Order: sequence, then C-alpha cells, then structure tokens
Amino acid sequence: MNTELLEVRNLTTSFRIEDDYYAAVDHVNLTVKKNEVLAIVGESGSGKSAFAFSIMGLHNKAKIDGQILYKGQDIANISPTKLNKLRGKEMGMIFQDPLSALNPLMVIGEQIDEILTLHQPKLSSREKKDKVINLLNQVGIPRPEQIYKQYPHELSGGMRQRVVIAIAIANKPELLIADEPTTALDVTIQLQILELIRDLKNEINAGIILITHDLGVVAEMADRVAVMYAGEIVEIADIYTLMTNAKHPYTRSLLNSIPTITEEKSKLHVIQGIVPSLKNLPRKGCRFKARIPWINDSAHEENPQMHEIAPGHFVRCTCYQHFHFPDQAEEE
Amino acid sequence: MSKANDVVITSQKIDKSPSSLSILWRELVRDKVALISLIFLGLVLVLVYGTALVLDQDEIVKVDLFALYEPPSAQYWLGTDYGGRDVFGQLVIGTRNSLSIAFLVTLMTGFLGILIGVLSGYFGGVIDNIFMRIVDFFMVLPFMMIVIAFVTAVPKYNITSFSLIMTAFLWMGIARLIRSKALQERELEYVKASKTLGSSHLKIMLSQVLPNLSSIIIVTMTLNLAANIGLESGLSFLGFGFPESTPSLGTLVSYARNPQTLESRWWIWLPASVLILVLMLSINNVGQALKRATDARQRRG
Amino acid sequence: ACSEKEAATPTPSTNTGDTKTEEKPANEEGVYSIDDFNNVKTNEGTAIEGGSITFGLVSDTAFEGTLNYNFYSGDPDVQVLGWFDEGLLTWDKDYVYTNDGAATYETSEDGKTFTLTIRDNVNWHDGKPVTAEDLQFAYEVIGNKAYDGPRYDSNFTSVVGMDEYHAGKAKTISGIKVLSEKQISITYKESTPSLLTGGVWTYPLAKHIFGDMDVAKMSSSKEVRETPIGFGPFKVETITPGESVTFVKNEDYWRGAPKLDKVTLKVINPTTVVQELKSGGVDLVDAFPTDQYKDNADMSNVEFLGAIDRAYTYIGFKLGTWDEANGKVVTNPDAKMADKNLRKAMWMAVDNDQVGKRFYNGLRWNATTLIPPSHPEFHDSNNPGVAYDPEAAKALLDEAGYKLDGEFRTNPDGSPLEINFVSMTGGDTAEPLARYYVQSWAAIGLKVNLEMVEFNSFYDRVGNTGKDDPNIDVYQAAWGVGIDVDPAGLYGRDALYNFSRFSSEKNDELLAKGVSAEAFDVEKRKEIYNEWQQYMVDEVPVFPTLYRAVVAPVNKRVMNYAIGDGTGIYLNDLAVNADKPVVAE
Amino acid sequence: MMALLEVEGLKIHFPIRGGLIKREIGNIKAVDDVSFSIEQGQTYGLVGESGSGKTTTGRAVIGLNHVTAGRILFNGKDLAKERRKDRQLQRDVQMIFQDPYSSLNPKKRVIDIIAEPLRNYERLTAAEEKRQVRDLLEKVGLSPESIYKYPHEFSGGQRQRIGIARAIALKPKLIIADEPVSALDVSVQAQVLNFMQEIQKELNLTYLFISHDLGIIRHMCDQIGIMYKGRYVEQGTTDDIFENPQHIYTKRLIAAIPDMDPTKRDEMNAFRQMVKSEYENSYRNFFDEEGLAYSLKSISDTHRVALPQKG
Amino acid sequence: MWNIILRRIMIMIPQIFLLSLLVFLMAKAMPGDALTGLLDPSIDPKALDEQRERLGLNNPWYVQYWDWIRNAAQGDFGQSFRFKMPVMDLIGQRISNTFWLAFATLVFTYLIAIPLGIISGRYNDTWSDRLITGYTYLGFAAPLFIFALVMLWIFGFHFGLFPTGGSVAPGLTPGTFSYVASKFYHLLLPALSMALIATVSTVQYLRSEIIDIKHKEFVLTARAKGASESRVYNKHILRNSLLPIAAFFGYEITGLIGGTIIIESIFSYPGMGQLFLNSISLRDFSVVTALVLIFGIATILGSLLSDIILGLVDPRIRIK
Ligand SMILES: Nc1ncnc2c1ncn2[C@@H]1O[C@H](COP(=O)(O)OP(=O)(O)OP(=O)(O)O)[C@@H](O)[C@H]1O
Ligand SMILES: Nc1ncnc2c1ncn2[C@@H]1O[C@H](COP(=O)(O)OP(=O)(O)OP(=O)(O)O)[C@@H](O)[C@H]1O
Ligand SMILES: [Mg+2]
Ligand SMILES: [Mg+2]
Repeated sequence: MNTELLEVRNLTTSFRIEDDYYAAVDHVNLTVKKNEVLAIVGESGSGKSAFAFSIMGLHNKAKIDGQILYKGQDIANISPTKLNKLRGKEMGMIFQDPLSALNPLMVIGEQIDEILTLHQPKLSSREKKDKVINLLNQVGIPRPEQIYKQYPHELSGGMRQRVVIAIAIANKPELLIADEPTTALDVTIQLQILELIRDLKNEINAGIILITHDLGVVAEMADRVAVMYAGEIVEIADIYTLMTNAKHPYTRSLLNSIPTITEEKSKLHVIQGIVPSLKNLPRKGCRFKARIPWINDSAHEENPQMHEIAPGHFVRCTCYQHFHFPDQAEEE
Repeated sequence: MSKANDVVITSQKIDKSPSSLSILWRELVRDKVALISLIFLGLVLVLVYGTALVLDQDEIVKVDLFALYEPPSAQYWLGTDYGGRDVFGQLVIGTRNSLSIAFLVTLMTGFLGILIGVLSGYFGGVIDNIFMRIVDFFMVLPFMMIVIAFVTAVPKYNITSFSLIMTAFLWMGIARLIRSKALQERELEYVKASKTLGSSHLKIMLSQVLPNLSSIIIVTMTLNLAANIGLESGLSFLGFGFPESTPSLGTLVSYARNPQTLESRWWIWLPASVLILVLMLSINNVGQALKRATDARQRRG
Repeated sequence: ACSEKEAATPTPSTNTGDTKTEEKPANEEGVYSIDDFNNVKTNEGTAIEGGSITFGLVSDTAFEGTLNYNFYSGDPDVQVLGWFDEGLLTWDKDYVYTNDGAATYETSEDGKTFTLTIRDNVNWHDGKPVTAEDLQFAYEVIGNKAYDGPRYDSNFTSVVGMDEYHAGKAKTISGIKVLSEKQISITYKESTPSLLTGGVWTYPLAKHIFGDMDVAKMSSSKEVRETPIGFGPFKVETITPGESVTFVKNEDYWRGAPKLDKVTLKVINPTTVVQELKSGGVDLVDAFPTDQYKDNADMSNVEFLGAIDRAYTYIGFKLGTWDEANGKVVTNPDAKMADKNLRKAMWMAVDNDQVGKRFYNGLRWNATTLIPPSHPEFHDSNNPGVAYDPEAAKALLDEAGYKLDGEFRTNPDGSPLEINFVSMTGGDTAEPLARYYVQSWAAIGLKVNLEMVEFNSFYDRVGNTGKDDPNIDVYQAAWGVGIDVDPAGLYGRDALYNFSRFSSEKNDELLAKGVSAEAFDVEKRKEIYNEWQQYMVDEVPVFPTLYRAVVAPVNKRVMNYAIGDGTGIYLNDLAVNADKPVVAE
Repeated sequence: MMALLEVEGLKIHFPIRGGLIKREIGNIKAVDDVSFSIEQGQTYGLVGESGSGKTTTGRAVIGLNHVTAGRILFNGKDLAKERRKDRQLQRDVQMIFQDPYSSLNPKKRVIDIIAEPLRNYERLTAAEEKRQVRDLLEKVGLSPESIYKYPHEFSGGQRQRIGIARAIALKPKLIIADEPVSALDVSVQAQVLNFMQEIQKELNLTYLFISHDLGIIRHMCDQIGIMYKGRYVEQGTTDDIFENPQHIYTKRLIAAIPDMDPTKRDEMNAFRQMVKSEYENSYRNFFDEEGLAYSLKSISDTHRVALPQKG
Repeated sequence: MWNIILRRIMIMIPQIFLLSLLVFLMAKAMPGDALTGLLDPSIDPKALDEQRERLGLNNPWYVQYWDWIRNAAQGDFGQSFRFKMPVMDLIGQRISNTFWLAFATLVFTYLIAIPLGIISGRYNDTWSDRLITGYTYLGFAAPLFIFALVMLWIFGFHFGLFPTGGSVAPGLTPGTFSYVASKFYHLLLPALSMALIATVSTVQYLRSEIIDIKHKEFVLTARAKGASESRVYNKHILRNSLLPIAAFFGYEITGLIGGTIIIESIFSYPGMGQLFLNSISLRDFSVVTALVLIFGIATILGSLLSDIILGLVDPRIRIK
C-alpha cells in the first residue's frame, strides 16, 4: 500500500453551463503507484483532460468534489500556497499542444529556468543555467546552448514537446501527468517522445498518468489502463488483460475499430453514434447503452457499478456477459 | 432509384435549424439590456421617421421672432432656440438627419469596405498587396483634418457630398477587417472544395465566403453606426458637418458653446446630448450583444 | 482713403459688439437702445498710484502678431497696437484730423499738400526721436514692390510720384519732402475732402531699426513680431504669441507718463468672456459679444459702455456683372432683379425693427440709409428709408405685374419667379435671420431659395474676384465703413466691391460731387450725400438692414476710459481706483 | 491496361521571398521529381512525415497548385494543361478533404453543399436536383431528410460522408483523399474508412489516398508511395512495402508504428534499436549530401526504391 | 527586423508623397484664397492681383505643387499669409503646446488604462470589474466633445478650478518654474478630459486581452510549475497582454490628432488643432497644408513606431 502515490476517491468535476452544473468527471476512483504508467483512454470528450486538470488543480471555475490523496494528503482542498509547493516539484504535467503550452514571449531557457527558481530558490543562476542545459540534453535536444536562447515559435513541434517535457521533469516529480503528449506528432517523433517518457519513468521512479486515445500508444507504454467514457471509468485492468481479455463493450469496440498493420483487410468495427455532449449525457443507467443498439436493454444494470471480475480488473456494468461481439451484427 | 420518388413527396417540410442570423437574433433577444436597447432604438426610429412624415419640416425651421428662447412649455415641449424654432421638432429632425447620415455612411463604407476587403482577402497576392497599400495610405490620413479640409474644399456642399467625404475616409477599417477574415476563410477547406467543384471565383466569393462573414459584417456595421453618429455630431459640432440650416444632433449640441446657452438654456443642447449618448449606448449594446453572439467563446451559456 | 480701422471691411454678419445699459430698458423687456449707453466710463473714487489692468481681446482665434501699423492685417493686432503705438494725427468725432496729436498739420492753398510737424518730445520707445524721415520711410516701404502687407491703397496711390516709385521708375517719391528733422510735406494728385478724414497715412516706421532690412522680410522680422516698437503710452514687455502681451508704462510718452504701471492683454474666447469679467480676470474687453449681453446686462462689477459701430448689414441685389478687362461694373437691364419695384417690395417686406429687437435685443436696429449713424455728420437721420409694410409691398408687386399664381408670384411675363438668396454662415443668428427674410418674402408671395455659404465661398461667389456667380440674385452681407464717408469704393462704377453691380450716371455724378472741391464745405457735402442716400433708397440696388452698436464692459475700478472716436480721452490717463478688480457678486 | 493517372517528374517549388523588396531569394522544393501511376479501381497510398509534400502532390493533381515542372496525365490527357478547358476532366477528378469541419461551408444547408457541383456542371430542375441529392445522401448512408440541415448538426463522421457525397456527385473516376480520417476519433475513423471502401467497389473509384498513419494505409491501399522531403524513397505494393521494405527510411517508419501487443515490448524495442542503428550507419548510402533521397530504381516489377546511381 | 523597418520606411515615402499631393490639391480646391478676406475698397484689386502673382497663385497647379513640395522637403512651407511669418516658425510656436497636450494625454491615458485594465481583467466579474466596465461602457458611448464641454463647464466655469483658455498665464518668463507650472496647469483639464475618453478603448482592450490570455495553455503551464497567482500575472499574463497595448502606442498618436482638434477648440488652447481650424476658415493654405502634412507624417511615423515596438517586443515578429 505504501507504493500508492495518488489515490483518487469519488472525484467529480462539474462545469457550469447555463446556471447548472454538469459533471464531466463523474465519481472516478483511481490509484497510481510509484513507477507505474497508468493510461487513461477514451474518445474525445470523455473527460480525460478534465480529470487530469482536476488533479493538478488547474480548473479555475469548475466544482470539484471528492478526494485527491497525494501521498495521503488531500490536495483537492488545500491552500494555494501549499498546492504551489507540490505543483512543479512533486507533480509535473505535460500538455497536449506543445506550442500553446509555452509562453511565446519567453526564451526556452527562461521557461525552464522558472520552474527551478520556483522550487529551488537557493540555486545560483550559473547552476540553474547548467541544470537547464542538462535537462535539454536529457530530453534529447541538440545544441542546447543555442536552443536556450530561442523562442518557442522557432522550434519544431517535436522539439517543443521535448521542452514541455523538460519543464515537467525539471524537479524530478514523483507524479507525472501526460495529457496526449504525442497526438500532434509524426510516428517517428512520437516514438522518440514515448521512449523519452519511458526512460524518465525508469530514471526517476515516477508514477505516470498517460492520457491518450491511441490504443497503440497504450499498448506500448502502459502498465495499467483505465478506460473512460462519458466521465466515468468503465474498465480498469493491467495492460495484458486489457489487450487480450477486455470485457466492457466500449473497450472492445475501441480495440476493434483500429486498423492495425498486422491484421487482414477486413471491415473495421464501427461504434455507432458519438460521445454525447456534457449537457446531454444520460445520467441514469449505462451511459454507453445508446451506442450499442443491438444489445438487449435488460442486460444493463440499472445503475451500473464497478465490478472486480478478476484481481485488479474492474468493469462497470455486467452487460458484457450478454454481450456478444458479432461482427456481422454490428452494422444494422 | 425507384424509391427516390416517394421520398420527394414525403419530406417537403423544411427542418428549422438555426441559421446564423437566427442565432444572432436569439442571442440578442436573450440579452435583456440589448433587447431594451433594441426596442428603444426601434421606438426612436419610428418616432423620428414616422413623425418626420407628419411634422412639417418647414414649419419647424420657421423663424418666429416672437418666440425666441422660450423655455419648455405645453406649446413647445422642449422650448425654442434663438430663432424661435421648436427645439423638440428640431431634435426629431436632427435625430433623423444624424441617423440617416450615419446609416448612409455606414452602408456606403460597408459596401466599399466589404467589396475591397473580400476581393483582396480572397485573391490575396498582388491584388491584396495593391489594395492594402491603398488602405495603408488612407489609414495614415489624419481623419478629422482631412474631412474638415474637404468639407471646406467642396464647392457644392450638401448632405450627399458630406456623406461621400465621410465615406471616402472611413471605409478602411471594415475593409481591413473583412480582408483578414476573408484571408482566414479562404484558407478553410470549403473554399478549396468549391474550387475543385468547379465554382467560379465570383460565385465562391459571393455565395460561399460572404455568408460566412455575415455576422461579423452585421456586428461591425452596427458598431460603426454608433461611431458614425459620434463622428457626424462631432464634425457638426465643430461646424464642419451638416450644412448649416440642416438641424442635426451635433448642431444642437454646438449651441452649448455659447456659455449662456450652456448655463441657462439647457433645453436646447441637453436633450440632444443625452440623445446622442443614449443612442450610442443602445446601438453599442446591440452591437456588443451581437458580437457576443458571434463569438462562441463569449456567448452566454 | 483710410488708415487704421477705417477701411471698409466685410463684417461677418454677426459677432461684433453691441451695447446696453443698466438703466431702463425700453418699453419691452430685454430690449435695449444705444441711446441709453454712454461711451465714456463714469469715474468713481480716486485713482491710486500706478496699478495694472488686464485687457481682454475677445476672439476665438489667436492674434496674428504682426505688431506694426505698417504691416498688420487683422483686427486683433490693432487691439494690441493701440496700447503701444499711435498715428501722428488724431481726429475728432467727425473723423476730421485735429491738431492735438503727436504732430500738427497744415494744408496748402490748393488743398493738395499736407505739411506735418512732429512734436519735439515724440520719441520712440528706445529713446530715439520720431522723425520726418521715419514717416517718409513708411511711405517708401509700403510703396515698394516687395512690400507684402495690405496697406498699399489709395492713401498711397494718390500721392504724387508714388506710381513711378512703385513701378521702380523713380528712386524717391517726388510728392514727399522732408523739410526738417521733424517736418515733412506730402503732396497729393488731387485735393478731396477725403484727405482730411483719414486720407493721409500717419504711421511712421522707425528707420533706425528697419532701415537696413529687406522690405520683403520686414513683416516677419523679429522687430515686428517679438520686440515691436512704437511711441505710444506703453511699451511691450513680453509676448506669448497669439495669446497674450504684457506692457509697461512708457515714462517718456509725449503726452506725459501714463498713470498705470502695467497692462496685460490676453486673448479670451467669446465663450469665457463673462466668466473672466465677473471674476475680475479682465478689467475691460475690446468688444462684448452682443448675443450674451441680455443675460449679463446686470453684471454688478462692470459698467457697460456703448458706441455705434462703423458698420451696417445690408441686402444686395445682383443687377449686373463685372467687366474685368475694363475694371467696370456692367449693369444688366434684363437682370432678374432689375425691376426696382420688386426690390423695394422686398425691402418693405422685412421688419428689421423687430429683427433688431428680437435677435439683438435692440443692439442692432433698423437701418435706413447706406451711411450709418456712426458718421453723425453725414448720416441723414431725417431719411426714414423704407418702412415695413407688407401690404404696400404686395400692392407694389401687383402693380408692377408680379401676379400671384397660387402661392407665389410670377414674373410680369408670366414665367415663374424664383429668387436665389445667399447668406453667410457664422454665429448663432445668421441662419435664422436669413430664414426670417425668406419667410418674410414668402409672405408677400415671393419664392426665395436660401443658401447658406461660408465666408470665403460667399465672397468668391458674390464677386470678390470679379467672377460673379450668375445663380445669385440676392445676398446678405455687411460692410464696415471707413473713417472717410466716401462710398465710392463700395458703390462706384469702377469698384470691384460694388457687388450689386449697380451703376447709373446719376450715381456717378453724386459720388464724384461728394469728393469734389465744393465738398470741402461740410454743409455742401452733407447735401450731396443726403441726396445720394435718398437716391439709393429710391433705386434700392441694395438696402441696409441693420445698424449696430459696440458694447464694452469696463470694471468699476477703471477710470478715464472711453470707446469710440474723438473722445479726447487717451490711454495715458487710464487709471484704477483699487489694486484689484471688482468682482461680481 | 493503361494507368488512369500518371504523374511524371512532378516538381512543385514555392518561392521564398525576402530582403527589402521581397525578391525571390530561393525556393522550397515541396515536391521534387515525383513520378507514379495509378490504375483504375485501385487505391494508391501516399505516406510520409509532416511536410514531406503529400498534400502538395495531391493538390497539384486536382489543380489547386501550380506545377513547376512535370506532367500529370489523366487518361492520357495532360491535366495541368487541359483541366481549364475540359469540363469532363474537371468532373472526373474530385477531392475529399481532411477536415470534415472546415471543408463544409457552415452557412450552407446540406442540399446546397452537395448540389454545388451539380449546379456548376449540370442544368437540373430543382426537383431533379433534389432527387439526386437524396440519392447521394442515401448512398452515403444518411437519411434523405437531412437535406435541409446544416453541417453543424452532424457528427464528424457524418460530415465526412457529406463531403464524400459531394465528391461523388459528378461520378468522378479519381478521388483524392487527403488525410480523410485524421481529424476523426478512432471509432469514427473506422466508419469512414469502411464506407470509402464500399463506395469504391460500387462506383469503381480510384483513390489517391494520403495519410501519415501507416495502419490506415495498409488497411486501405493497394499501392504505396513513401515520400521524404519532397522525394520518393520507395514505392510498391502494400506487401512490398510492409513485408519487404528496402529503404532505411521506410524501415524506420514501419518500426515506429506502435505495436498492439504489449507482450512484445522488449522485442520491439530491440528491433527498433536495430533499425535505428542501421539507419544511422547506412544513412550515407541512402541519402545524398543534402540529405535528400536518390532517384528510384526498380528492384522488382512493382517495387522501386531510391538508391544511389551506382549502388 | 531592420529589413522590416527599412521596408516600412520605403513604403512611407510614396505615402507621404501622395499625402502631399492630396493635401495640396485639396487646398487648391478650396474656395477663396488667402487674399479673399482682404476686402478693402480702397485697395486697388490690381494690387491684390500683383500679390497673387508674386505668391505664385496664378501658376498652373503642378508648378505650384512642385515649388511647394520642393521647399517643403527642405522644411520650408512658405509664409503664413495671415501671420506674416514662415509657417514653420508659426507651427514651431504651437507645436510645443500640442506636443505637451498630447504627451500629457498619453501619460494620463496609460496611467488610467493600465491599472484599470489589469484590475478589471484579473478580477473579472467582481464588483470592481463591473464598476470599471461601467465606466468604459459610458465612456465608449460618450462623444469627446460633449464630455469635454461638460468638464469645461463643471471644473472650468462652475468651480473655477482650472483656467478655461490659453496655454499659459500672461507675463511669465519662459523657463521659470512658475511658467512651467502654469503651462501644466493649463493643459491639465484638457488633457484629462481627452484621456478619460481616449483611455476607454485601451482599458477594454487590456481587459479582454487579460481575460483571453488567462485561458491560454501556457498560463496553465505556469500554474503547473507551481507559480503563485501573482507571479503568473506579473510574469506571464501581463507581459503578453501589455504587448499589443505597447504596440498600439503609435496608433494612439493618430487618435490624439483628431482629439486635439476638438479639445483645443473647446478649451481655446492655442495648439496646432486650433491653428488648423482658424487657418481653414481664413484660407491660410500654406498653414493648412503644412499642418495636414505634418499631422499625416506624424500618423505615418506613429504607425511605423507601432510596428517597430511590436517588432521589438514580440519575438514572433522580430525574427523575420
Ligand atoms: N471549462 C469547461 N467548461 C465546460 N465544459 C467543459 C470544460 N472543459 C471541458 N468541458 C467538457 O467536458 C467534457 C470532457 O472534456 P475533456 O476535455 O476532459 O475531454 P477529453 O477526454 O480530454 O477529450 P480530448 O480527447 O478531445 O482532449 C467535454 O464534453 C467538454 O466539452
Ligand atoms: N503555398 C505554399 N507556399 C510555400 N510553401 C508551401 C506551400 N504549401 C506547402 N508548402 C511547403 O511545402 C512542403 C510540403 O508541404 P505539404 O503540405 O505538401 O506536406 P504534407 O506532406 O502534406 O505534410 P502534412 O503531413 O503536415 O500535411 C512543406 O515544407 C510546406 O511548408
Ligand atoms: Mg483532452
Ligand atoms: Mg498534408
């Protein structure tokens, strides 16, 4: 138990839309251990980023309920000063869009320098500069001395993403949240970034939350996977179980819909419909029900709960037992 | 193919899905301040253009030697001016004149600005370069001075020439705006799609690009309308606006430059000042509401 | 002939001053009469030693700062000049030169030669004496081709030898002779009574200062603009260009040292004049905006002085064109307005008495003839002009064949009659006044279209450049009248400024007689001008509408001050009875 | 059988302007000597990293880019030259765009969007036009009632289908699909890809399919060309490329694809390490001094690889 | 960067040339000329014609233009007909008044705009924001001339707290402290009146800019670094949102020009705006043309300045 770095209990994050609050993250329970990559997957709009932002305390207008225990301390309701001591030092975040995540008016060096200044005020500027150069080296940026003085717009997407990573790991955080760190990048560069993250994990023993919608990335990186749909976790399992023995129809649909280079050319699986918008989320019953029209209604629980069907393997809703995955039936 | 025929008959009803104009309208109506402003503007328009039909302009500007500087009374709701003329009547006509010219100038600048903006934004390159150099040139002209100088230079000075002069030096703002939007728009794939589908440039500009600029055009023109009222009254105030003998809001305010009028005959200048303020506020309210409506980020809810 | 402010100058139809008095307004409330005003300040208390005053120059533009009589062109500059410089001759209230000025004069037998003798104690501010050569120098500079001021007018062209000098054919002006250090004689081509009324230029130009200067550069020189010099009662101390001037007393002034130590002159906007007066920010102003008079007639800390302005407003009828080649008016007998009955009817139709009372609170009043009462000697006060009588006007028109056709009248030949009336913009009342005339004419059945035009365009179109706009039939304008009463410059056959383009032999004859030798007899001259005034009333090429008054408020502490001409009160007498201006309650 | 589309020595250069008067101071060789051909009914895939010139090539074929040099033959006719005059040529080549959001005019109703090409090329009565649009909608699997809706009322996948309906309205022979699914969520991606295959069979369409996702390319294409910095590095059938990659760049690209089997992580890592070192070691053999690929050499009937002249 | 500036300057040259041509032709088209006002029956019209000839007013327009522009290029705009002095000297007298008025206005504008904009943007939707928004809302709609008139009336006339005309009290010696103080005192009310209106758009702009930037991802990055709120504002948000404001600095100058005409006219402040209005009505063309040209050049320089500032502070542009 002492390896548990982060424990999220019943986390609910709600946004205000026209005078009402709607939960984008709905009663989520998760744990992250040290030296573990927990991947969160799901379609666009399923609440992955909202979850990550809640943990970092970056929402400014959302209502957050539940507990976020970082090393046993509830950081959901902590003073800003205390939170600031953790953020950037013990918890780091890698953002999705590397261009907008960097201040356009500051040189790269300054931006990395800032996080050092904030948490290691004793360092001399000489030492800081050395550290920055080191960091740049570490994330594989060539000519760091020169890049130090350059502005974000002067770098390519892959380089910027490396800078964002350098910022996140500057103080060797124990918890690293990476929100779609490679979505904007080419495969070759994606691979480099993923390798970088993996090396970091090994080096600093951090717990990593990796948010993505690319199951390939998950397969490459994750130790455990949480599948998120419409604000809820629908399935959690370790990566091997998930890839081979996924239970929830949503997880299975996702897995089936990607063309892979190994598979034969056949029809791809199609998930009907789209992720409902926050306002239109069904708040009662199985949220995914609407997108599997061919399954029998009665198979769903009234209010689906998480079931531990094997150690460490949780599935929401027992409908999977009635769920056949007949390729032939999917269209209709 | 065979079933297509029944389909034709079955679904004739037009699904009502909100067009952008109706979104604008909905947002406008939802915003209470804007709605009140709109109603107020409507009332002013009806009053000003409606009564102008009923009111005899000659009667209002008729000089009455025996009724100079009458304070407000039942006969003269807002008193009379130094010519014994009914201030209320002048206010009505003045508002009509000021509004008319503001409308006229807004429409003309709008037309010119949109034309040039769309052409240069859509085509880009050399055309854009030429137009933008022209725009740059006009932008650096000191507006007030040039207009004043032109107003004095024009031999046959009347309302038409005044609005033409205003237009000549006011179209650049909207042209720039439209151009930059059109530049963005033309990079969007639907424009490219239209090209690959064989639509002519003219057709693309008119029926593809322009509709997408409609909300921004409406918003800008609304805000310009307010600005133009301000400019007209400012110029009239300085004596370089409406030709004398044509009442306008600015002219009424300019009477306040006579300290006696400013101090003791408030009924001549105050209503016009307040009206200018309220008109500008209401038009701005409507404009801002429209702006919020077009800017999804700011849209309320 | 003219000097100082004598030129007939076009006056924007409004502005300028008028008058009032604290005492009994006339029968109607808020209507005043010039007769109730005094032009001399009532002295109260006793003067203190020294003291200083502030003079407000009411203007919404800055003064130009051409501070020399020989070069200035705008009226505001004259207001500044008057404090520190003066002419060698002064005149009486009939504008005839007197011998109480800085110089005395004599006329020769034939009336063509003037001999001026400058008093011995007349010295420039720098202590150098004012000499005959200085005056000669003024003539030489103004007559020089390179001279860029507006002074080269009939005062100079009528001097013997000036034409040759101006054309560069002569080195000197043969008609001007320096007789001694302080004596000079000037010979004119002809003798006319006008010479005595401002026809002689009497403003010397300090040769020891300007003598070596290029004529073309003088008007913009430092000596004119920054360190101007004169021989008047005060000396210029500092100048803030366009805004203010401070003066200190000239101990050496030939009439004796002034009583005041210091005078500050500042430009004040017409909009702030009341404020400044009430707070004592200024003691006196050159002219008070008449339209503000009514509301401030009871200002407690000032006394309002009043005088008749040398100006009148008139309505002119376009009766011909200007022949540029010959420099002559060509009257067109077929002009739209050629029928004098029509013109007279239009005069009858307007009630200028009420206009004066209503728009100007009586500070402008019905005008009768073209020589205003500012020239009491020549103004024919017995001539009633044409009285307001719309019924008679209608009858006159009926008789003349202008028949009513519906609302409006037609020409005698039945063609529609539309008269184009042009008036100048400027001032609050310009437009309603013009409109009032249009209404009045409509009331007798004349269709008149009004066009309001700004000053410059107005004169361009009325014929300032000789090219008359054929679309103008009637116009409203104003003239400031010279010191010399001779109206030939405005109504003569060869006067460009005869905008109505009226001419007749009778007119030529009368105007010529008015400046002939026989007119040296004032009575005779009066007779001639009375006849001319009546002739113009009969012919109505133009008709005067309003005479006007100047009112000038003066702080109660000010003593020995007067406005108007020939009062015999000079600025060196000016004094105050208290240190600080009286402030309004 | 003659190829439907033949591209020969295509070069597209964009000027770089600079200096005081914006002179042309150089150019970007966005596409530099590219040749390929596509046969009727096939899907040709164009792959490469960002900026390698895929889009530029596609656009050149449809006439959105000017061509610096080279020929584009469609059915033997020079597209670049004759496209302007030949209405039939214009109709025969259509395009599906990457972004289903920006490629449909938000102010237009579905009927106006789909009918746009019809209005440009065919004179139809309103009823006829409506019927055709309904047919097309049905064909792409949308309810015919949607004709009066606006694009924003559809999901991304549906919108992409509207785009496809528009592209096939004129019964074209060749469709250029520039990353048709990269803006879509995985689940929706599948929908569109399936549909594209169906419609291809139905209408005997030829696709020029541009993508940087090798998984999708493999799934969709018969022939593949791999681009790098404006040049081809390798070209061949799907099997040639995936089973037998010859160019080190291709190898690296393929090795970088995430593997779906977590149990093979270590294996994959080792493999990638190997590819990487091969890449580094033999870089000089595969690229010239400027880091550009050499021209293609045939190594089999279908398979061509960029190798140095001598080697 | 230097390239941009150089190119901008190169564009300026034809701009100024065109401007001068426009200005000149406009002046020629105005009815009347400098001699129109000189209606004096005792002056022989021939003398006036001589003067016209000497002033070159009878030459064909292009000859006049050429003479004018050639001299203007050397800083000689000829003589003011009315003031009988070189136009440059005349403008020289006035320019410092207008300059100081404009300068004070700018200072006030920013002194007001920056704190208000920051408060309102940072604490948006609080009562202080609403108060500030209320002010900008009214100020946006209030025409300058009405506002200035009211200010003049209240503070100048009614309370008599400020002078109501002129640029300096009479009789003070330039250079002395009391002279400078008096100058400042005279321009205070006009400058404040103008600033209070002119600042509105800057406040609004700054506010929306801050609100905008607040939601940018790099601000989240800064927060995620553990930066405190105040640091986030000072180092990240303000820097970025003040940038466009700095860049607008040059354009503000353009706005001021229109403002000074109105303000100087209302406050009888003897600057170039007032000179312009007077010269227009007196047809003192040499002054009118020179003023328009100078103001035009000031506007052009203003926009150049804006571009340069933007280039200096914004690395994204600097690089080009
Ligand atoms: N600040 C906000 N206010 C209101 N709604 C929000 C806000 N942020 C997110 N949402 C909504 O919450 C839901 C979840 O959004 P979130 O960004 O977490 O999705 P995501 O899984 O990260 O998707 P993506 O893959 O597109 O990044 C969406 O419906 C989104 O519209
Ligand atoms: N209009 C243009 N002007 C100048 N350069 C251009 C233009 N269009 C494309 N380029 C350049 O040509 C090169 C190839 O661009 P292209 O868009 O074809 O790449 P791509 O392979 O489609 O990349 P992506 O995968 O990012 O879409 C790029 O370097 C690009 O910057
Ligand atoms: Mg996200
Ligand atoms: Mg592309």
